[in-house]
Amino acid sequence: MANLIDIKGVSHAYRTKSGPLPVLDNLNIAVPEGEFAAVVGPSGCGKSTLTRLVAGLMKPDSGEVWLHGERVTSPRKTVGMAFQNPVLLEWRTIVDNVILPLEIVAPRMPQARRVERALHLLDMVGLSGFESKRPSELSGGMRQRASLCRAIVHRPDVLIMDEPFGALDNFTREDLWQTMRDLRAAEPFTCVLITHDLRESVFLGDQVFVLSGRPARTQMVLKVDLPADRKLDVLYEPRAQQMLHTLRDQIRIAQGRDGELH
Amino acid sequence: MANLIDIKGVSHAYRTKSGPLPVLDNLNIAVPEGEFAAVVGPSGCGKSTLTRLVAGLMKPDSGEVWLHGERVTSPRKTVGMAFQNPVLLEWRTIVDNVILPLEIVAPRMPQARRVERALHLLDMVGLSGFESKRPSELSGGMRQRASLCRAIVHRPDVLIMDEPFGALDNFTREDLWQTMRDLRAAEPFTCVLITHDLRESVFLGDQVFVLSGRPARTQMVLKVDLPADRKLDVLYEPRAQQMLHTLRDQIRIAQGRDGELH
Amino acid sequence: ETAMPFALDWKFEGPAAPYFVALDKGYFAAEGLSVEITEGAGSLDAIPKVATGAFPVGFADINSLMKFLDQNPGAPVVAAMMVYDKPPFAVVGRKSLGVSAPADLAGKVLGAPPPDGAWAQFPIFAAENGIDMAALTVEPVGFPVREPMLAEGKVAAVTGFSFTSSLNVKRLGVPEDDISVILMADHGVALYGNAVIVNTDFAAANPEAVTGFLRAVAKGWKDTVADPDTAIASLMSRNPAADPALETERLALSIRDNVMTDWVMANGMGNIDPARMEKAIEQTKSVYTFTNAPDAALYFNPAWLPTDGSLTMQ
Amino acid sequence: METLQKIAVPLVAVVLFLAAWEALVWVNNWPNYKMASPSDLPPAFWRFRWLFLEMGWQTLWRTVLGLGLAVVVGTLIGMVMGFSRIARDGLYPLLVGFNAIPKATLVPVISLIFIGQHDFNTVLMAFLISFFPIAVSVGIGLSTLEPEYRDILRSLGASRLTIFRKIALPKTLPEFFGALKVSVTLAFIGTNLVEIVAPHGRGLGALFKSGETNGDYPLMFAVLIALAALGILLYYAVLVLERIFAGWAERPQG
Amino acid sequence: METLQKIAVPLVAVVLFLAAWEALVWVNNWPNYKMASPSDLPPAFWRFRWLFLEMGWQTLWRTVLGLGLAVVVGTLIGMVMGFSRIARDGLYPLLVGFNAIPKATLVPVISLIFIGQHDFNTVLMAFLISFFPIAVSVGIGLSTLEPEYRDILRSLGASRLTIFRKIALPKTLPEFFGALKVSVTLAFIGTNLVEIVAPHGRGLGALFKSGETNGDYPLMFAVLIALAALGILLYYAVLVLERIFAGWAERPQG
Ligand SMILES: Nc1ncnc2c1ncn2[C@@H]1O[C@H](COP(=O)(O)OP(=O)(O)OP(=O)(O)O)[C@@H](O)[C@H]1O
Ligand SMILES: Nc1ncnc2c1ncn2[C@@H]1O[C@H](COP(=O)(O)OP(=O)(O)OP(=O)(O)O)[C@@H](O)[C@H]1O
Ligand SMILES: [Mg+2]
Ligand SMILES: [Mg+2]
Repeated sequence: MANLIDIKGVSHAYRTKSGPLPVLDNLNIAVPEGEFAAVVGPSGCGKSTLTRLVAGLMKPDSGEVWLHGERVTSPRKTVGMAFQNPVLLEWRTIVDNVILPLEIVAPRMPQARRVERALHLLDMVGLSGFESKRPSELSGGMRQRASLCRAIVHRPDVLIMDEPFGALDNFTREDLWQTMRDLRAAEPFTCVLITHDLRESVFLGDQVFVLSGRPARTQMVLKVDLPADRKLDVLYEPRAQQMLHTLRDQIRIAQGRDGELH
Repeated sequence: MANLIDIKGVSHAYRTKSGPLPVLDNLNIAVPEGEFAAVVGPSGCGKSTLTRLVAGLMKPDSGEVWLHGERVTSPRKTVGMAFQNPVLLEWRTIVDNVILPLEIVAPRMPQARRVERALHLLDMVGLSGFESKRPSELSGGMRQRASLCRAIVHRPDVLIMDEPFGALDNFTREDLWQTMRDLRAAEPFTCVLITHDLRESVFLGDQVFVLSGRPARTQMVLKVDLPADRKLDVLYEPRAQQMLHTLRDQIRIAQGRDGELH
Repeated sequence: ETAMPFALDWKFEGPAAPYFVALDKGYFAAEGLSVEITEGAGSLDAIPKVATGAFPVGFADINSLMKFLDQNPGAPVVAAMMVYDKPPFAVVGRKSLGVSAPADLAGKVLGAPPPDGAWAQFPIFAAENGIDMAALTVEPVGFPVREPMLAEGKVAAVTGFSFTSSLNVKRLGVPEDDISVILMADHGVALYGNAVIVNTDFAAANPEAVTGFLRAVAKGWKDTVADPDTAIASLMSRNPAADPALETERLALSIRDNVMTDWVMANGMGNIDPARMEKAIEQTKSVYTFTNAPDAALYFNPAWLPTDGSLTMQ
Repeated sequence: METLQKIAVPLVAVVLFLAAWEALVWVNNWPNYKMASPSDLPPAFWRFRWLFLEMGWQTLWRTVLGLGLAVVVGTLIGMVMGFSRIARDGLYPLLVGFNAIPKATLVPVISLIFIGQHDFNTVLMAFLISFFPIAVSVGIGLSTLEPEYRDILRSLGASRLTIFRKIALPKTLPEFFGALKVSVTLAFIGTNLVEIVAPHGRGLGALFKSGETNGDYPLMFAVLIALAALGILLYYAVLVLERIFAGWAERPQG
Repeated sequence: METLQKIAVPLVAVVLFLAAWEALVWVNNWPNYKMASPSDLPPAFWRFRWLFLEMGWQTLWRTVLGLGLAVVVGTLIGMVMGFSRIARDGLYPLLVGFNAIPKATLVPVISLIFIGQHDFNTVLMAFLISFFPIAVSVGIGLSTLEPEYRDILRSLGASRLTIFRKIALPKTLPEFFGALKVSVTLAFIGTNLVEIVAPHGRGLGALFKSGETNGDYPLMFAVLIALAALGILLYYAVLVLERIFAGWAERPQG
């Protein structure tokens, strides 16, 4: 079993008052160890649902999710998760929010070392100086960055990120792409990244999965054969431009507007 | 007084435990009636703070905010606001969330007409079929779209939008750009749009204000002299590409990384 | 030494002084008893305390005991020594409002708390004195407002315990000579009052202890009658916030009206007159429906009374 | 299925409780005057069935009226405390002090002031004893309301009252109903206090007292159970309201 | 400035209240037995100052102990009810029924079962009367916790207990403290009920009773005021805890 994350024929429907709402339809996604999978798809198609299934927060109606060669039936400690809506705990300072996973995963770790690691990460995302503020004293983008730190503070094997850079301006975002790239080189992890930024998916991903509209199916898988150690310039190379073009077309199809003028 | 929105020399600092944090520094923004002002700037520079000042939710430490020729000291009914973090009320269905401003602004309006208008807007943003769901049954992007409907349901004169399309995929976003353009043509309003998408600022804005890093000053104002009735293609025209290039450079300066390689 | 905790029916007030006298003067100790006296919240609180065996001896109203034994036949509790030969059930009225004798009640407003012990016996009192219940207005008042309403003249008389209500009314500023205390026992009501009650299981096992206890109680009463001030001093050491003058008065009233009656002076304290008891049971039937056949022997047992003359009050 | 569970679970719980009680009394061989057992109660209920109905009704309507007052006044006080920091600082100590006073001791004072106004006194006491939890919960709901919620309406120039009605109140409804459940039980206690301490011969408290004077322990326990049953009845009424108005708040436990 | 206000406002409120009370008595010309006025109280306090100290201490420690128990047990019950829908459906009616029973009527039963254990009985009653609001607030806090909050820790495989400790409990702390403020006042009532109904000669309740038998109305009112003062004292202790642990929750009122 070469794939660290293996989503096999997963289907899921939400039970709502007006009947079941099918969201995922026989979805297949396989991510080998150490690879980075970017997932793109129209709004409301089921991407966040997918992350919850991989994290073991929900069980699929049918199909299986495998992680590390084990079937996922409940959450596990080696997963780090950045939620789409970054909920920070108002009763904790920013640094204490970032530390939280360490308190669960590494209860014996001395507090000083936890704080040290958290401060290091906060510095990386440009939040030094804000470590002892309350979440409500941060801007939207700053909260998202803090939430990102919380997702990776415990060096998870598997990182699941749901539009982690959505509230950021272009440059901060590109900075963080590079940060992610460097982090991966330093402490390898396997990653699923939900995004709606195609450039992001190409820059960070080893594969890009395009999901169709709700209910989501795997509509297309794009292998990104760019060097591992990419610079931002790579996006302006013809190969990347070609991929972006393909993806744009695919998404248009996913949204059922093939043939429309963009 | 030709300007419907006039922000004159506004400065503001948050009082935090570790002393005052200056956020806005002598900011000047003027928006003539019917025009669309896009504001871009680095994450955490003070954009959301600016929207709260314009809406009268906060008072600036110094400087003045004028709306409709009146000095803003408290919120007013003719403003519509889309918050960066779209808080929907869990105890109301989506359509009832959208209706909310009408209950305040137009207490006499018959419920049926309110619902009709709300459903129309929900349809425009691609949410028909979800009107009687609870907010927690919506995806992140769908909530943002519902919040957008809530901001405009009462046909405000002044619309303040704080990254209203942040959680949306490219195509949904471009759809909504066009929706905004059409809405403006049908029911004119004056608008301040915070965004981190430069293409968005050029497509929708009549002027683009670039804010510097915290504390934010007006670093540059770009007049967007494109036709009012723009098509998406306009962004690929050399004029627009030139503007985007200028803006990108400006933002790099705003982030204090002038000269760095992008 | 036998432990005999003693459950009083009420708080540490004047009429409780004799037991503290017995304690302080070592009468209990002389009988080989170690006694601890506990406050109570009414006869209905003291009876189950003794019936469950938690307290071997207690102090309670025999009329309440009768009902208790009727409802809970076989409960191991019985009265062993009558203390209030005349019960304190009374009608307290104001002369200025035209109430000084039973007959005056006709046409007047009578304040009575529904669960009041004296009110429960009022029908007997009315029947014995030819008072037409229909001719008087009964105002159901709460305990807390009973005396104040009399003081304010909102009612002409109230039912209550003689040494409680009369003193309360006096404290509220009604002149003493305006207060009329009509003791029901003086007007045809044959009922007995409070008695020392014992747990029969305990008494069967320790008959001498019970007899010794009763002897000490009698001595306490005798000493108290002779020297009320010392008795009140004994009481005050247990209830420091009490008002000694008031408690002295209360004690004097209970001695005069309830304990040292003519019958007791003649026959000694503690026993009962079987004929009067029969009459009392008959009268009770008019206010309470027995579920079992009443029998005086179930309620009072003189077997443990000392016979060495210590009950004589002369 | 779910409805069945909703009915079955409470029933089973009550039955289990009664069985445990019966067993406790049986194993300890306690006499009635120590603790009556459930099997003693049906005869008591049957014998006094008309009294139970009449007295139960007396107690119930006074309690509900007092509770209604408590909801209105409690909400008002809570609003004042939630909106104004000064009111909060000033009122809280007074309210806490007032509430720390055993209500039993207030009964005489009240019945002296409003002599003979039995109904009024009883309703007043039910109100006095039960408004505090409601005031506290409304006050806390307001003073801890996240600004994001408030701003939705504030940005439209809505009045404080409107914000309260449309945002703060619905948002705190779950806690409000929690407080109401506490208040329901307190209101019953208030009604009964008056019926017991300043007896006017009406209500279940009076029935309890008459059981007491007659040494009829099963009757006394039967009254207590009747009170509990009335409390549960009112609780389910609150529950229905809660399901209607705050059903959205309950979250799946995953 | 702000600290000054925090001290001045409650003080002014108390003084205003006392003045209003004095005026009420004065205007109506009420006699002491109807309502004593504040000016009657200092002599009563002075005369019995040692008793007040001793009895007040008796009442206080029992109340605090009972309250401590109520916090622990109430939190546990609340957790059980918050985590399990079945437990909630089954326990709520029982708890509501139990709480609707006037505790005054339970005192005799308890003192018969645990004879002579005065301290135990008193603490037990303070506990019994005050745990319910805490259980309700913890239960509601848990059952209405937004899934987003829970998922932060759930995604790490944290246990329910950990989620409770790190997320649910801190998040409901404001409501928990609100419930605690209610419970403080109830616990006082519980302690005093025992001291009044099953007198054992200790505590402020006993002092009240002796004031009652003596017709010493100023003393009775003085005891009530002393109780209120103790309640306020404990309230401020709770307030300090609240500021420390839940100060984050208070939001500016704009
Ligand atoms: N309530 C507050 N109290 C204290 N500081 C605050 C508060 N709100 C915002 N700030 C600070 O003010 C600065 C500007 O915040 P603001 O939300 O206006 O930024 P922004 O430009 O909207 O950022 P973003 O693009 O990330 O949303 C930030 O540094 C933030 O830490
Ligand atoms: N708890 C829920 N109950 C019912 N329906 C839900 C629930 N959560 C999500 N849905 C529905 O499932 C669909 C997919 O939701 P999901 O959040 O997975 O979308 P998404 O791809 O993440 O969208 P976005 O890009 O807007 O975040 C949506 O149509 C939404 O309405
Ligand atoms: Mg999503
Ligand atoms: Mg912002």
